[in-house]
Amino acid sequence: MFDNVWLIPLFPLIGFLINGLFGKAIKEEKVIGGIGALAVLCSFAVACMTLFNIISLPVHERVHNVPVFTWIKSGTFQADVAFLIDPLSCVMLMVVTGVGFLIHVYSIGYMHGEEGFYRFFAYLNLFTFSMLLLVMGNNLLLMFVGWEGVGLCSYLLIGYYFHKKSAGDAGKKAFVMNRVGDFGFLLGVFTLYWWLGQNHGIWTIQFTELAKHAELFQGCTLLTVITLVFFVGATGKSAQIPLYTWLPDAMEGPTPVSALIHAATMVTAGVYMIGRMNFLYIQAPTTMMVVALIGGATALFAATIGTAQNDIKRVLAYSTVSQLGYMFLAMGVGAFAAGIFHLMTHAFFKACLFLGSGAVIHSMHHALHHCHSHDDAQDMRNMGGLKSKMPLTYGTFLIATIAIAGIPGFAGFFSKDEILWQAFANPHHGSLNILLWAFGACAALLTAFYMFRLVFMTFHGECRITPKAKDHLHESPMVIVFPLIVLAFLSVVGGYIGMPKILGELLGGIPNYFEHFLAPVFEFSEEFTKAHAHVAGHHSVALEWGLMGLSVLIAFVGIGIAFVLYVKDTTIPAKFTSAFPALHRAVYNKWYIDELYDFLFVNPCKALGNFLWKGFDVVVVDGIVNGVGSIVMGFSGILRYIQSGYVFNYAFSMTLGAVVIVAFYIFR
Amino acid sequence: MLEKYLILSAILFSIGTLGVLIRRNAIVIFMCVEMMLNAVNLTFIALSKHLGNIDGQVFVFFVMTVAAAEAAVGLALMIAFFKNRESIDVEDINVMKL
Amino acid sequence: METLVMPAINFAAIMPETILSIVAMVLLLLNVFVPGEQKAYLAYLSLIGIVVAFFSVVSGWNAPLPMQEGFNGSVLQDNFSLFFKAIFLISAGLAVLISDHYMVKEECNYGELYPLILFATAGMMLMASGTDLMTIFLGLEVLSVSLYVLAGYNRSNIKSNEAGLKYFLLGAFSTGFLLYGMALTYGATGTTKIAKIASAAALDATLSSNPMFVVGMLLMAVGFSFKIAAAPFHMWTPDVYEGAPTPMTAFMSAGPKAAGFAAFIRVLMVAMPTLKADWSDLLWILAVLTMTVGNIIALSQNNIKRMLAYSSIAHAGYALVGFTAGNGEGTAGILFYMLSYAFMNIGAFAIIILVGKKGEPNNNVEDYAGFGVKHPVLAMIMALFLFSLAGMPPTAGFVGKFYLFSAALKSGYVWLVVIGVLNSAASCYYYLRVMVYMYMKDPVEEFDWMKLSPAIWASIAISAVGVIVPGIVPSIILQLAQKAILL
Amino acid sequence: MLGAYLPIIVLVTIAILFGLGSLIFSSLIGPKKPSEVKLAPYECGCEPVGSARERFSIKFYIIAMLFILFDIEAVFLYPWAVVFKKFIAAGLGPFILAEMGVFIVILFVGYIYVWKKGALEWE
Repeated sequence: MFDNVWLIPLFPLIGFLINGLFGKAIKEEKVIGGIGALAVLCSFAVACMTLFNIISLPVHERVHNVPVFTWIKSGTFQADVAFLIDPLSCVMLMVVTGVGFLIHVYSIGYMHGEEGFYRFFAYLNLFTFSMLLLVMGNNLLLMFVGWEGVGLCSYLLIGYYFHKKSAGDAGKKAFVMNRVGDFGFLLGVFTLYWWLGQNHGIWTIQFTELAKHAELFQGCTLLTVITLVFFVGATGKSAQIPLYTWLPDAMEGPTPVSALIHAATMVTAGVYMIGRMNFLYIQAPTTMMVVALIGGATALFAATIGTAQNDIKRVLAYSTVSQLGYMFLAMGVGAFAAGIFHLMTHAFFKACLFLGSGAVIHSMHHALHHCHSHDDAQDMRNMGGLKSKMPLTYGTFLIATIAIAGIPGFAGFFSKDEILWQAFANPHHGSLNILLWAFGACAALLTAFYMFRLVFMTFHGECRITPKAKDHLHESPMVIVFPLIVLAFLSVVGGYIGMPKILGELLGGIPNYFEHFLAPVFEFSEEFTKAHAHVAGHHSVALEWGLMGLSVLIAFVGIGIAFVLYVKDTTIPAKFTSAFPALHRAVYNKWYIDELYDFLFVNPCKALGNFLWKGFDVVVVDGIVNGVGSIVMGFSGILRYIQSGYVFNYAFSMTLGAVVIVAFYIFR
Repeated sequence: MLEKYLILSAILFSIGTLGVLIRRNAIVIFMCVEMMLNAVNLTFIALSKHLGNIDGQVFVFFVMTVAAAEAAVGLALMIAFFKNRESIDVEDINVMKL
Repeated sequence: METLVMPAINFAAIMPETILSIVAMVLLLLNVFVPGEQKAYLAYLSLIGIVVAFFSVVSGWNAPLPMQEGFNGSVLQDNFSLFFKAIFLISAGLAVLISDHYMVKEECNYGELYPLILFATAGMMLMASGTDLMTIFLGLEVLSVSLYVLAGYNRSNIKSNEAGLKYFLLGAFSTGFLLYGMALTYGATGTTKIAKIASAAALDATLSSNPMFVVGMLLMAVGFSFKIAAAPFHMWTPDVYEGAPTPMTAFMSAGPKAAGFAAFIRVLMVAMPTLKADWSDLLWILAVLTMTVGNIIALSQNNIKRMLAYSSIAHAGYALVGFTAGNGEGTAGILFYMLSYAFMNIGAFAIIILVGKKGEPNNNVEDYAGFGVKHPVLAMIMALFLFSLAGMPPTAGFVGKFYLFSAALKSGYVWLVVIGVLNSAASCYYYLRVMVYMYMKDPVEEFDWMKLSPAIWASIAISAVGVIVPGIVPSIILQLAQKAILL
Repeated sequence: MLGAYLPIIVLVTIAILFGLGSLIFSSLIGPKKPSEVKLAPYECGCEPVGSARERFSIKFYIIAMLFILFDIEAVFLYPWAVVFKKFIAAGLGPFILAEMGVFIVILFVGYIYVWKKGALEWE
């Protein structure tokens, strides 16, 4: 029934090989792009079939290992190239191939005329292949193969515009931080493998086997270490504190890359990994707490920075970091299904946002280029009033923004609200819950604010672009707009499959399909929580409603602030000036509310944001990363001098070595 | 009796080693290496005599021939080096370093 | 007169060595009797010799014990040595393939190169199958003497002279230690035969605390450490690798290193299992030092040959991790790793030869700027080799490293593995630096290309296959390696 | 374990100290009155003629090297000669002769190579 799943990663691999080896010879952009997109479309088709097959099975027969061939086998150790098909990987498959396909289509238009067009599609297909390996691999090692592969592609694609120095630096930074993470991951694999084998004689790295023996980890003191090192891997890949600064820099890559790799898929790998190994995490309360705290802190922290950015892609980048923080928060409070759900909805609306911003940048770039202006095409201060020029882009962008802001009825609301509720009501962290919830809620407020600030600055108000360039602004071609529309549609309807319980009951017993679908994967964690929860989560329905209302209110407040600050000042004065001259002064001065807001909220917030960005981000985090590098390089330089080139020095080193070795054995 | 031979050869070996470390002429250094090898030969012979086992002596034959072969190759290399550099001082053998 | 017992000779046990030696001698004579500057025919003849020897190796696989033993127990052509012999032959074959063009370009196309490669290979084989300290020593010397000449082969080039001379002086010096170790071992056990040393040590429990025996082991370890370039006996490596003609550097980094491991493993694991507690501690330290020193210094290298020299030190360190484990899996891991290392390293050097030009060789990392744009296929293959060296999946380098580390884990060396993984992570930096130049920099100047000869293409293609296939389906090689372990 | 080494260590230390001591001591207390005659290299009591550091033709080295090589290989003839009669007695005469034949042939290959290479020609 699942015999053909190996086709899913195979298609992008074929696409990669064709484009990578013959792309230069093919030259024709349509053919190259067509091959790239078609490969992913084929994968998507097979993935859909797989999903239907899974759904058609009874709930408890939905986990399948599909071996392809034995990869490494020696004695007790075995790692197969085998795929794990279960509800979780199905969800990820749909996201990777579905969103991936749309982004491939979009890229055909976006990358039109770029040098090395074939290279771009080859990398993109290689990325899809690696990502599919990551989500489908049925053991840690195969997952690691994908894990490394996606990192590599990300690195190559960030540095795609290698003529720019900043792009190369950004690629290097991403690489270094990812290596730190990968080191953690590999260490986790080794420790896990060794511990289980040493103590229980079960030498395995296969997920289903590990899950089967999950209860053996009970009371394993090393489990906290194991899960923490895995989490280090996740922080690197998924850009969490403290390894997040590469992601904003990664925006140097082409926008489709930002959408696919640095928003929708690769950066969520850490979340997926924790979800995949939920049965280990749930048994390590300390790790759970760390994950939740880091996630919550990142969500809030990145959101504050987002408010102070003027580069449209950087806002979205910090927003991504922040939303990833939500996902980790969900993982950390044991709401695995909610985290994965947010992963999915986020993929929809964030991909839409990135692609929309790409369309804007594309259009801006052409317009500026046309009149030889050197203004920054990504700076929102140069934009404004694009609503009329690019109505379709605006529409889709607005829908996605509403979705991320958490307005009821849109996808982001369902997933985010579920996470906030779980952060408040979960039985794992006791009194810490309030803090976690507060983190999330504050971040939600800021999210609504900066996203609408972005919309208002970009699409509303006066057009601040050089007048000459104004007429060259135009809507993007259909190949770019089509993916936007599909993604915007998904940003609306995507949420309804995961309706929160109380809302579903209100609407006549609509179940949370998503959670039910994923239930088999998280079964152990559910049971474990039920058995071990210190305080059973008896929270009243009223409280849940109240919090839901509160979070909606928060979202509207955020939007309101943005509206007042970035729209109102331009519209209100015009209406009132002539009619009420006395009032005019006050209105002209925006009721002095701006000043008040500036004083009370915006200035401190901006200052904090700026401080965190310029101070902490650039100086501290980068400083540490670069510092470690310099120390190692310095050490390397010193060691080099031992290599003096003189034979007698070398002979001396050998003699010394021999003498020390012999002396050590004699005198010990 | 054995100890004395072993000690003598140990001393010879050490002198050879020291020579390699402190001499600067490549040929002299190689002579010191030869001294180390011959110290080993002495050890082999002494042990062979002590153990009443002929293997040690056979080993010495091989060591000697191998040392001769090494000497031939080494001298050839030194001549080639000398032709280019007009020196066989090991302080001059340092084009490549770091 | 006592009656003479005819010693068991069994030439079958040294068949590959014999074939290579005879071919080498024939080539030596052909070289002086056939006039002319064209020496390519010697390369092809030596390839034929290598292929024939390879068949003889294959036919010896899984032979019954009496067919393996020869010369009164001085050689033992078991699966272990056969696996190593295959590695030697592969690296010799690849080295021959990449040699001709380079030697013509560098104007040092003397025909002696091929006989010397063959002799060196025969020496390595003797090291791998020697079960008598004498045979191992002889093999080592046949190898070393040939290598001294090969390192200094480009006799008009001062760097090559220097490489040869340095290698010679330090090599002879290390031989002194090795021999002294052998002498002491002989003194302690009364025999030079590996099997008899083991049985003597097993019978006499006091032997494992006999200083003569222990110091003998240690000094032999010093000698072998020199051969495999383990820190702190590694310092010759960068200078010799940089100065030697590039094909010979490729050869030296693959074959002789493996040969050193072969003899080292046999001596320690078969002859001295009673001292395991001692030598595994020693190897632990050597492994850590070797990996760390190699990787750290490689970080700041700009010359790519030198960088690969330091990286080869680091790789010896990874292999030592598997050796430290002291179990069958570790040995199998070394076998697998040495084979894949031969492919990836010689492949990388083949591409270095292509990029280099005479006189002012393009051996700096900067010279690779824009390589990916100019020559996408070769750059992709180079990237593949670099990935494999960096130990990234799905290449042979990754599987090998994983295998070595998991073997060490099974023996409980957790910290060793942690250090190894950390090192491996750090090593990515300098391999990927080359990739950055290849793909993310504009070419500074036009490449002065060497013509791509079919021979070089063949060697690159073979190496690429040898890196990819064991990476994706390692079980083929691993199963062979598992049958080849000692014990 | 340490005890077994103690005599060796003591002895090595003494040897080194003695060597160093006598060198240092003689250079310290020895009178230093160099004169031209004293500094001249010793050549059998005759007047030194020209510099002793004269270069010799490389041919000397090559011939000497080749001589050493072939000379030292002759060492293997001795053990062979010792067991030769035993083998004949055991009826293995042809075998032992052939063994040495192979050895000689290998040497001969080397000889021919050297010869054809022109290493034996003086001019």
